[in-house]
Amino acid sequence: MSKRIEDLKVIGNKRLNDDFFIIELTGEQKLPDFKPGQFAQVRVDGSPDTFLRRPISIHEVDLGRNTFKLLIQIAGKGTETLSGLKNGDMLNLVYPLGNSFSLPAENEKVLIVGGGCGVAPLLFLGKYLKSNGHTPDILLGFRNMERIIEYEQYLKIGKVFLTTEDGSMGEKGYVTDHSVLTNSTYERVYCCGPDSMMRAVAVWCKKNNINCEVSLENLMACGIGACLCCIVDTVKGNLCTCIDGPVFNTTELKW
Amino acid sequence: MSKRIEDLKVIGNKRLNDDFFIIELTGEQKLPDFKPGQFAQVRVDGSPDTFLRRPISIHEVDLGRNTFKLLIQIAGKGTETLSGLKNGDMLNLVYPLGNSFSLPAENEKVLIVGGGCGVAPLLFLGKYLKSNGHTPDILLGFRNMERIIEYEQYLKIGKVFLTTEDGSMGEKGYVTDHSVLTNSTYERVYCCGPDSMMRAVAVWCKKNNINCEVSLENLMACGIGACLCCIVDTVKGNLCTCIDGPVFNTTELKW
Amino acid sequence: MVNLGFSIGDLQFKNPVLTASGTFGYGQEFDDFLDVSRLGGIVVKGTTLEPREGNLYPRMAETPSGMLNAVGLQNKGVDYFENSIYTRIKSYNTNIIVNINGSYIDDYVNLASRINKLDKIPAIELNISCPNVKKGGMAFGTNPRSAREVIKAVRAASTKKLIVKLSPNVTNIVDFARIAEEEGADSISLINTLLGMSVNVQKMKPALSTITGGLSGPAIKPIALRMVWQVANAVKIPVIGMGGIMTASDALEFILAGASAVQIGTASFIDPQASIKILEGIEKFLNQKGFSDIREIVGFINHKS
Amino acid sequence: MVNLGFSIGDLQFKNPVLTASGTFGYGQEFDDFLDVSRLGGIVVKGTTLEPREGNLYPRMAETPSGMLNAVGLQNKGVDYFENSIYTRIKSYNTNIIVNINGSYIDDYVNLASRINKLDKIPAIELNISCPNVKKGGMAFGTNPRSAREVIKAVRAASTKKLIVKLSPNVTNIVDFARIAEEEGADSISLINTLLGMSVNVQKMKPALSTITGGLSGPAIKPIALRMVWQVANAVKIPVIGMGGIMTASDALEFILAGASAVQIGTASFIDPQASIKILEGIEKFLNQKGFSDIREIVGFINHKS
Ligand SMILES: Cc1cc2nc3c(=O)[nH]c(=O)nc-3n(C[C@H](O)[C@H](O)[C@H](O)COP(=O)(O)OP(=O)(O)OC[C@H]3O[C@@H](n4cnc5c(N)ncnc54)[C@H](O)[C@@H]3O)c2cc1C
Ligand SMILES: Cc1cc2nc3c(=O)[nH]c(=O)nc-3n(C[C@H](O)[C@H](O)[C@H](O)COP(=O)(O)OP(=O)(O)OC[C@H]3O[C@@H](n4cnc5c(N)ncnc54)[C@H](O)[C@@H]3O)c2cc1C
Ligand SMILES: Cc1cc2nc3c(=O)[nH]c(=O)nc-3n(C[C@H](O)[C@H](O)[C@H](O)COP(=O)(O)O)c2cc1C
Ligand SMILES: Cc1cc2nc3c(=O)[nH]c(=O)nc-3n(C[C@H](O)[C@H](O)[C@H](O)COP(=O)(O)O)c2cc1C
Ligand code: FES
Ligand code: FES
Repeated sequence: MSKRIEDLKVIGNKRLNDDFFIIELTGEQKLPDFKPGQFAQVRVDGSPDTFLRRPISIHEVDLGRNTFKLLIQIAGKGTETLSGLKNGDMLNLVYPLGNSFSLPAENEKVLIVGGGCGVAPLLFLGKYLKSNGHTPDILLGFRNMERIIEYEQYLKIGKVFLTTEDGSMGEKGYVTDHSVLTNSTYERVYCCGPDSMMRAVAVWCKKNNINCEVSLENLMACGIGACLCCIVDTVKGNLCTCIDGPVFNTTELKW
Repeated sequence: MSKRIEDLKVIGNKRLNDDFFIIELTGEQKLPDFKPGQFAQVRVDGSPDTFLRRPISIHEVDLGRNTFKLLIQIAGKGTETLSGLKNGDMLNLVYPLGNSFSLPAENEKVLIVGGGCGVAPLLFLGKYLKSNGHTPDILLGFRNMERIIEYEQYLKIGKVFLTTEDGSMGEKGYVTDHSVLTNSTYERVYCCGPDSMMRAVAVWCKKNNINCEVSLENLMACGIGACLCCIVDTVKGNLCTCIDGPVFNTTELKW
Repeated sequence: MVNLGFSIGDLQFKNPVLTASGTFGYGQEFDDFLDVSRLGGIVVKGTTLEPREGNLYPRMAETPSGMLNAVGLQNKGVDYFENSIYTRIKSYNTNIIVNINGSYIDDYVNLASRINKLDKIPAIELNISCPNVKKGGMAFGTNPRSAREVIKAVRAASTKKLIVKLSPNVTNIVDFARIAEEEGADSISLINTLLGMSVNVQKMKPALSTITGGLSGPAIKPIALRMVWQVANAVKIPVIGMGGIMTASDALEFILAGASAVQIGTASFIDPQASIKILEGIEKFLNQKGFSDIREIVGFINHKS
Repeated sequence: MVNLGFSIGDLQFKNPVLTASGTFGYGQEFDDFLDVSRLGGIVVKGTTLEPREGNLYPRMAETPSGMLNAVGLQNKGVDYFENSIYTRIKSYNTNIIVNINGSYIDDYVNLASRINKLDKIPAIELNISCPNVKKGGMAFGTNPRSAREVIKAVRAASTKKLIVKLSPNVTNIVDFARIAEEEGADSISLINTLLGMSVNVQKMKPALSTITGGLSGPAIKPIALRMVWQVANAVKIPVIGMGGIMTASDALEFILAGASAVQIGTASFIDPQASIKILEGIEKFLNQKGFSDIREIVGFINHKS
C-alpha cells in the first residue's frame, strides 16, 4: 500500500474531556486500505513551536463514508494546536505509515490491553478483529473515572475489563493488577499505552508464555525510515519504529 | 503617555479588497489617548515565519466606544496571518509607540498626501485636524481604480484629489504629477506612502519651501528604542524611526 | 526552457537540487512520493566500512525551527551497501553519491577504494564533519592538519569526483575550503550540522542520549548561508550549499550567494516532496525574472553592478 | 521562599535574570513595562570611548526563529554615558554592568579605566565578540592570543568585577573560557551572536547593508546551550548563559546545564516584559520541584546520580 502526502479536510472535532479529542477527516481521493496499528504523520501548521510532524495512530475508519478518525491527547504545543481545528480546516498528512498488528489464528483467545492514549490504535484493531470473526476481551486502564474514554465503543467489540488508579471505576490499580489476568487462558495479547505499562504487560505475557504485540511511541522525525531517529533496540539490532514498527512482538524487543 | 503591552479583542475584520483589510480592536482597560502618526507593534501568533512583531499605524480611533482600527496591507506571511483574524480572537499589542504629526498653525493651508498603504495613519490625522478646526486638502494616489480605499472617509474631511497610475480614476500618474500641485499655496504637507513617493513629495516641498512631514516605515525589531535597528540618517546623526519618528520633518532627513 | 544543469568537472547534473546524506535514505524510502530520477542527485546515507549501530535512543530532539540528531552514522556497512543497496538503486537515472565516513584515515581510504569499483557511483562525498561519533568525524573537519591528511589520502585512493563536506563548527571555514581545493577536491559541500544541545526541563536531564547532537533545519540557514558565501568567494571549484533549505526561496538564497547547487536535508522529513517542489520553484523564479540559465544567478549578489 | 540569588566573587545579585547588552538599551526604555529594579542586573548597551554611528541601514533581517542584526555598536561614547546616562540610571536598585568595546587594546583599557571611576557600576562585561564591526570586536574573541592580551590588559586596568563575553564563532569555546579564567576574569558570559547572513531573493541582494550580521534568538539556543554546558564544565568561575532564551523553560535549560545566571536578549524585543516573566517562571519551577535554592539545580544534569 503506497504512502502519500495529502491535504485532508476536517469534518469533526469532538472534545472527549480535558485531555482528549477526536478529529474526523475526509479526502477528495479514495482513502487507502488502512490496517490496524498504522499511523499518520500530521503537520501542525500555524504553530511556531512545532517544526516536525506529529505521529498519530489511525483510530477508526469508515471507508464507506471515506472518513477516518484520530484520537489525540493534548501532550504539548502541537497537539494543543490540533485541538483547535475547526470543520473545514485542512490538515496535511503523510500516511498511512508503519506495519500493523498481526491477525490471531482462528479461535485464539485474544486480549487487548490499553491505557491512556494507548487506546488510540486499539479501537480500530478491535473492530477489525470483530469483523474478522474474533471476539477479543478488552482490558483498559485509566487514571480515574473522569478519564475513561470510548468505553461504550469497546463494549460493542467484546467483554471489557476496567482498572482505575484510584478505584473510582472498575478494579483499583494498574491493568496488570486486574483479576482477569490471574487465571487467564489468553493466547495472544495486543497492547498499547505508556511505556511502563507495556513493559509490565510484556513481562506478564512472557511469564505466561503468551504471544504479545505492543505498539511503540518512539520520538520520530520523518516517519518513513529516512532519519533513523526512532530506533528501538531489538534482537535483530536497531530497528525503526516507523517502518519496522510501530507494532513489535515483544520477543523481538530487548525488554 | 505610557506604553503598554496588552491583549486586545478583535471585534471586526473587514476586507476592503485583495490587498487590504481593517481590524477593529477593543480592550478591557480604557484605551490610551492616541496621537495621529503613532503605531502599535503587533504580535503575529501562530505563524512559524514571523518571529518579530509587525509595526502597524493607528488608523482610526473611537474613544467613545473604546475601540480603534488598523488598516493593513497583505505584504507577506505576517500580514497574511493577521488577515485571517476572527471576531473574538485576541491580538497582543505593544502600544502606543512613536511620536506624532505636529499640528499646523491656525489657518495654515494644509495638504495630506497618501499612497497605497500610506493612507493608514493619514485618516486618523485628517480626522484629528478636522476636529481641531482645520480643513486639509487630501491628495491620494493609487495604482488603479480597484485599489482605491477609504475615499468616502476622506471626503468627510476635506477636498480630495485623486491620481491613479493607469488613469482609471482621477488624474493619471503619480501624486506628484497632480495638477493641484502646480499653482499651490500649501504651507504644510503631511505625507505617507512608498519611499519613492515620499521622497518625490519631499523634493517638491523643498523646491516650494513648504513644511513637510513624512511618516517612515523602516524595518523594526523592538519598536521601543532598544535595538537601534530602525535608524534613519538625519542631520542630527542616526535617529530611531520608532521613538524619534516615525514622523520626521523632511528638513531633518538627508534626502 | 531554462537551463538548470551544472557540472563538477566533466560530471553533469541535470539540475542543482540534490538530497543531503542521512536525510533521504537510499532514495527508495521516497519512491512513493516522487520520482527520484528527477533530482539532480542523491547523496546516500553516511556509509562506513563496517556496520554500525549508531548511538542509543533518544537520538532526536525538536528545537525552534530545527532539530537535533545524534544518529551516529548507523548503517549496515559497505558490504551490505554493495550487495543489497547498490544493485537496487544503480538504475536510478540520477547521480548517486556515496557519503563516506571513518574513524581513521585508513578507513576512509579503504572505503574510497571500495566505492571506486562501483561503476554507477560517479562521486563520493567525504564527510569530515559528523558531530555524532566519538572517533573521527568532526575531529577531522575541525583540525586543518588532519583535514588535509584525510583529503589527500582519499584523493589518492579515488578516481571518482571528490566532494569534501565541511564542518561548520570552526572559526574560519575558508581555511578548510582552501585546503580541500589545494588537495584536489572537485567540489565542496557545506554545511554539516552545528553542534548543539537540548535539555528536557521537566525531567531535568539532557534530551539526547549523547547530550550533544547535530543541529539542522531552518534555524541554521543564516549561518550556513554566510559560510557558503564565504567559501564560494574563496575557491574556484563548485560549491554545494545546504543548511535549513525548506523552500525554493531558501535554495535561491544559497545560489545567489554563490552555490552552484544545493542539498535538501531536514526538509524531506517535513515534506517528503520538498526537493521536487524546490526544483520546480527555482525554475519558476528563473522564468519570472527572465533568466535562461541558472548559471546567470550563481553568486549574483557578488557581481559588481 | 526560594533563594534565587547568586554571586560573582563578593558581588551579590538578587536573582539570576539579567538583560543582555544591546537589547535592553539603558533600562529606561523599559520603564513603562517593568520595574527594572526587580532584575538581577542590567548589562547596558555596548559602549566605546568615542561616539559611533554604527552601520548603514538596513541593519536587521528576520530569520526562522531569529533575527540578524548589524547595528555595529552605535552609541554616544563614554563621555555621554557618564554625563547623561549614568546620572539617571545609577539610582536603579540593581547591578548595572557596562559592556565595553574597542578597536584596539588601548581603547579597551582606557574605557575600563573610565568606568572604574563610576561608583555604581560594580562590573564590566568585556565584549570581545561583536561580529558587526570592522576592527576589533570578534577579531579579539576568535584568536586565542589576542583574546589573552586584551583580557590581561583590561584586568590590570579595572578593579570592577570582570565578566568576559565570548564569541561562539570559534572551533573550541573552552579554550577561550580557560584563557579568560587564567587571566583573572571573575565570570564568563556567552554567547554573543553567531555570524550569519540573509539574502533578499526578490531584490537579489543581501538583506543587510553589511552583508553579514549577528544571529540571535531561539534559533541559536541549541548551540548556545551546548557551549554554556562545555564552558561550565571547564571553568570554576560562574558562567552567565544566553542565546535564544524566550521563556523560563529556556532559561532553566541553561541553568540545568551549568549556568549560574542568564541574560535575556532578543526576547525583550518580542515581549518587553520577557525578563520579569522568565524570573517568575524560574521561581515557580523551583517551588513546584521542591527546591529551596537555585544553586541546587545549577549544573544539575551533570551531577552523578
Ligand atoms: C507511532 C505513534 C503513534 C502515536 N499515536 C498517537 C495517537 O493516536 N494519539 C495521541 O494522542 N498520541 C499519539 N502518539 C504520541 C504523539 O505523537 C505525541 O504525543 C505528540 O507528538 C506530542 O506532540 P506535542 O507537540 O503535543 O508535544 P510536545 O510539546 O512536542 O511534547 C510533549 C511530549 O510528547 C512527546 N513527543 C513529542 N513529539 C513526539 C513524537 N514525534 N513522537 C512521540 N512522542 C512525542 C515529548 O517527548 C513530550 O514528552 C503517537 C506516537 C507515535 C510514535
Ligand atoms: C511605523 C510603521 C507603521 C506601519 N504602518 C502600517 C500600516 O498601518 N499598515 C500596513 O499595512 N503596513 C504598515 N507598515 C508596514 C508593515 O509593518 C509591513 O508591511 C509588515 O511588517 C510586513 O510584514 P509581513 O510579515 O506581512 O511581510 P514579510 O513577509 O515580513 O515581508 C514583506 C515585506 O514587508 C517588509 N517588512 C517586513 N517586516 C517589516 C517591518 N517590521 N517594518 C517594515 N516593513 C517590514 C519586508 O521588507 C518585505 O518587503 C508600517 C511600518 C512601520 C515601520
Ligand atoms: C538525521 C540526520 C542524519 C544525518 N546524517 C548524515 C550523514 O550520515 N552524513 C553527512 O554527511 N551528513 C549527515 N547529516 C547532515 C545533513 O546531510 C546536512 O548536512 C544537515 O542536516 C544540514 O542540512 P539541513 O538543515 O537541510 O538538514 C544528517 C542530518 C540529519 C538531520
Ligand atoms: C540588536 C542587538 C544588539 C546587540 N548589541 C550588543 C552589544 O552592544 N554588545 C554585546 O556584547 N552584545 C550585543 N548583542 C548580543 C546580545 O547581547 C546577546 O549576546 C545575543 O543577542 C544572544 O542572546 P539572545 O539570543 O537572547 O538575543 C546584541 C544583540 C542584538 C540582537
Ligand atoms: S522516524 Fe525517521 S526513521 Fe523512523
Ligand atoms: S525598532 Fe528597535 S530601536 Fe527602533
